[in-house]
Amino acid sequence: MKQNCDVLIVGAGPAGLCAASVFVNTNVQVVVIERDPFLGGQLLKQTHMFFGSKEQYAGTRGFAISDILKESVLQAKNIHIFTETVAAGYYPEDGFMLAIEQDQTLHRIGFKKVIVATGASEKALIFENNDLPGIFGAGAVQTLMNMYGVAPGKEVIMVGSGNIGLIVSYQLLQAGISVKCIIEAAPVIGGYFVHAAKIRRLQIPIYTQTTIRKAIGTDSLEGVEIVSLDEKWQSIPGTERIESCDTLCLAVGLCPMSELLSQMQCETKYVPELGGSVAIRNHRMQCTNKDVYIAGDVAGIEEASSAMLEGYIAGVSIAEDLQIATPKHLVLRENSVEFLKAMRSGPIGEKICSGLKKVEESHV
Amino acid sequence: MNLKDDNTIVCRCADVTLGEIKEAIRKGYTTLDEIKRLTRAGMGQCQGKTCRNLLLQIIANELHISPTDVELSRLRPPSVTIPLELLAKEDANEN
Amino acid sequence: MKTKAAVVVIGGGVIGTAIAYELTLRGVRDIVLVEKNTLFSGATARCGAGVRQQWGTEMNLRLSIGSVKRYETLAEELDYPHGIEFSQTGYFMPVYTEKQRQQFEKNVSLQRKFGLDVQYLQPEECRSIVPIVSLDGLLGATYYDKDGYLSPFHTTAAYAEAAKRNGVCIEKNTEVLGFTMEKETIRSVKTNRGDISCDCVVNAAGGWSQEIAQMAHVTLPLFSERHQILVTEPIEPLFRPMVMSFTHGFYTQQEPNGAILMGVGDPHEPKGYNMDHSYHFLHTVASLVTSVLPAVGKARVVRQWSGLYNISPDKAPILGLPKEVNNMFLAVGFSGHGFMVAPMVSEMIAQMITNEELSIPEARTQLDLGRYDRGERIVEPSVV
Amino acid sequence: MFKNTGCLSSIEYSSLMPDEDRLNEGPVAIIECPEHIPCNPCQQACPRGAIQPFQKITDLPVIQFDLCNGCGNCISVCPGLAIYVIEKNYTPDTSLMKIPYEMLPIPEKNDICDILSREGSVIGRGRVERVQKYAFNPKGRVVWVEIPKKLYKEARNVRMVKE
Amino acid sequence: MRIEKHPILEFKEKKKVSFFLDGKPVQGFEGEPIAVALFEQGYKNINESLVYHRPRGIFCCIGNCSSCLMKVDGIPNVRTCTKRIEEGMQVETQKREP
Repeated sequence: MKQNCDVLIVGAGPAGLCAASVFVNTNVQVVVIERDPFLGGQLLKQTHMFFGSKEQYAGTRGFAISDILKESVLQAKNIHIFTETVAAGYYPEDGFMLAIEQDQTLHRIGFKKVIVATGASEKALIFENNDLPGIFGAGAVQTLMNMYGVAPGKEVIMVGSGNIGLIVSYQLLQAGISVKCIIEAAPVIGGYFVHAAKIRRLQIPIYTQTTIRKAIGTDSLEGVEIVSLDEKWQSIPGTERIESCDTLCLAVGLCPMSELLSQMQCETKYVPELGGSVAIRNHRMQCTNKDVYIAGDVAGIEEASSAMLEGYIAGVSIAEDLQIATPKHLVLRENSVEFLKAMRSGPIGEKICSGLKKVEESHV
Repeated sequence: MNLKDDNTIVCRCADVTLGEIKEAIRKGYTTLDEIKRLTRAGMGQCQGKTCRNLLLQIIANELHISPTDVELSRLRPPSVTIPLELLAKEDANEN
Repeated sequence: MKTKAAVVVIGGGVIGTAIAYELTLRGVRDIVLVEKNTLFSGATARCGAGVRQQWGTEMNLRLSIGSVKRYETLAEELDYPHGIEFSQTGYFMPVYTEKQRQQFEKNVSLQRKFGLDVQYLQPEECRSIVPIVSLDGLLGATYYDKDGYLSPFHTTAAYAEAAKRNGVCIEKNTEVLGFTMEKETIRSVKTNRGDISCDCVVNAAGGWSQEIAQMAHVTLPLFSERHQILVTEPIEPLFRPMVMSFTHGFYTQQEPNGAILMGVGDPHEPKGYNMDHSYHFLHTVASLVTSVLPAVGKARVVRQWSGLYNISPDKAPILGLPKEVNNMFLAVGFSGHGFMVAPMVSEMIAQMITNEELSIPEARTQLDLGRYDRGERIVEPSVV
Repeated sequence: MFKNTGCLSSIEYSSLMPDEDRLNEGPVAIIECPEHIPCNPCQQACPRGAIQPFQKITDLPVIQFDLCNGCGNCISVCPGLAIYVIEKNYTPDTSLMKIPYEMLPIPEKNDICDILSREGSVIGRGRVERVQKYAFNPKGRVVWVEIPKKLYKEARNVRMVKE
Repeated sequence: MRIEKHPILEFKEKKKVSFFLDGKPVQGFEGEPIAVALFEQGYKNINESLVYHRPRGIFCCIGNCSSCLMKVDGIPNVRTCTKRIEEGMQVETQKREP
């Protein structure tokens, strides 16, 4: 099927939904494509309350935020949403985004402007037998457990003490699944103290300076061998020990899904602080291909609240390009820019800010 | 990262091991593209979504450089697989 | 980087690396190979990698037969333990028109004269070779089981590593910017990493060979043209040989791991250096290939890419010196089938440089650039 | 220190608590949120203005213990479950702890529970006094637990012992 | 194993759907992806790797990786962590050529 729209939004997570919400009550024809059967992206899998301010639904649980965000967008007649539809590629000569719905229907979607809000994928880790069944990405564990109500296993070891590792450990405990320990290669816990404290006071140990050497098992995971690391990140001989478990959950970071941006000839750069390859953009979230905007984790790994704010900024900037921006729109963007700045102002935002410096163009 | 065990699988689509990748780097094939072409790592069904980052890390580790200095390769479509019969069915000129 | 060499080879594809290696076999060791990108990054990396011997002219037959013979033992010769993955699973070339049938029969009798046991299959025999072929409109096919394909990457790496062991300096990320000339002679090659003075130059720059020649004020009658390929996910074995249809303009092959590779020529493709990907290609090749091999429709496309054909007026290579420059050896204009003739071509370029007799002596007068001025062409009836 | 262990040490958590005089006076909220997270619902939730206004959203919450009456509104809005209330002198022998609780089994009045420290060690037994629910946070509960008075500093969590 | 009770989430009772794994009848809930339903029924190992025939199961569960590819109603290489089950569906493990 071939169709044209004014604005194509790839991804209906927090960033994509907020971007789409800008076009509610306008005449702009918007198409949103989302690869999951549901809207809200990873928010839907989050049982915890979110940080931030009231405007970003702080204190609301992730799945509830996604309900709020999709509400306005679902009602709008000018916003057409295709779920279970994946962007397959951008074809510059043919002038459209190719998308595939449920593995059965191809859509060729022409557009004036596009917002890429594809989010992130999970990083993997190298260790012996890392491909045994029973070893999951943390996202997979969340999907199994919180979307489908299926326990990933009986006894879990978590690798990584960033926020995701901590949150998913807590979610496992909520689901009644035992978490044996969290291991962390660094000398300090990566995530927020408050998340770590929640699981520590549930008696879950966090072993820092510890890494996984190998997974053990024939058809599926039966245990792991872990080892302590010295200050140079080298294994300390004699500290190897075997822990039994049927599930290993890898929470070792996220990586922006920037394939489409590369296809659309947006200049990208590898920025470790932002999780991987991200597009160069200006403060309007516009890429070097001026028809392309980004928002959310694809622009650099951060929190859902920043994804939402970036979604508003990208949406309003396109509204401006299409010459339909209202004063209200501009206020929304101004506020979003201010909020973002404020959120990134503390010590936790330092890393993001130093990463952003490398990819933010100073000019429009 | 434990980089000692050469039998560790890095690209799970094509079962490419750490040893094969280190061998390619040792022979002077130090870009993602060269390693991909010689070892098939990242050429499989997921198109590097799982191993791309690992490859970057391994290259950086082996060459003692920062991952930011590893040359990135161009990512070709499609980003997801498409059955050929679907493409054949679709009329490219229909409006 | 060295500033002086006997020979500077321009181009790190299969042709350039093979020439460098062949030169070392003939005692020339003072060689610098410059490649603007990385090894096997241009047309070599993007080719379909098939090698066929079913050609319709003597010259192409001799080039390809000699090359296949060499490929059969090349990994051992180059001491490349991984191997070059040469797999002789044959080429199956279906026939759909009477005119084609006559041409193919003529080709087969010529091919048989060269000792190739090419079969002409009747429609009902075709399925014994390609069980999934559609019989719709099929009048027959030719099939030769010693054709096949091999890894362009490993082949190039094998040549490059052997050349290196024999003393060749390979300089990656080194782009040729121009030449210092003295009358009709190139004295040095200017690159982004410095100049290299030399006795002679080999132009094996693939899609960019006309631009390199122009730097020495030689205008080659060549142009570059995008050709696209896609590959599917591995699926169960469906067919063994390369299937190549002149009627449809496609070729397709299932690799040992089960992935199916396919490409198609586009008669409307403009000349130039565009290496983007198009949906038009995706749709076209999918329609054409599934019309001939319907079972392939289940396979999923995993990646598409494009590369440049470097096309000559008669779609045959141009080898040797141009009249304007006395030390730039051309190994250009392969028109999409350079990889399959690389062993013979590289051998002959090395022979030219070292003043030996050529393995195919007629190549000196039949494949030189001057043939176009003389109004002589290789008229190959069988190219995609 | 807490970045290595995920637990506040006794020095660290003691420094976040009011002095003994204030603890003896009546219920009071304690905020264990030491990291400048961009987050402010607690400040907005306090009906008495006991949590100092934020200059920036990344400010640390600072509670003025003399204005706090231990109502616990801030407990239920805190995304980090970082706030709890202690009423040291609940009875002559017991203290009352109000904590956020999101685990199974769901506590009910008079249920017996293990009392856990910041490290998750079982340090005693307690009794559920009340389970508070909030309309805006339907699944989140604030549980009031009566604990032995000697544990008023170490206690930080509970686990239900019922089936 | 199903999570029966959860302090925060509610898992509503859903319609059962029957389908086949290598000819054997199996069950899952409506709307569930194939791999999830199989995992819940105890089938962790549902695929084997291309070269070394290593056992593979769910890894990313969002259709990114290649761990859970199976043949579904005759179509090979279906990402079963996102493809939802349908009544009577024939799901087969893909044994690779030795």
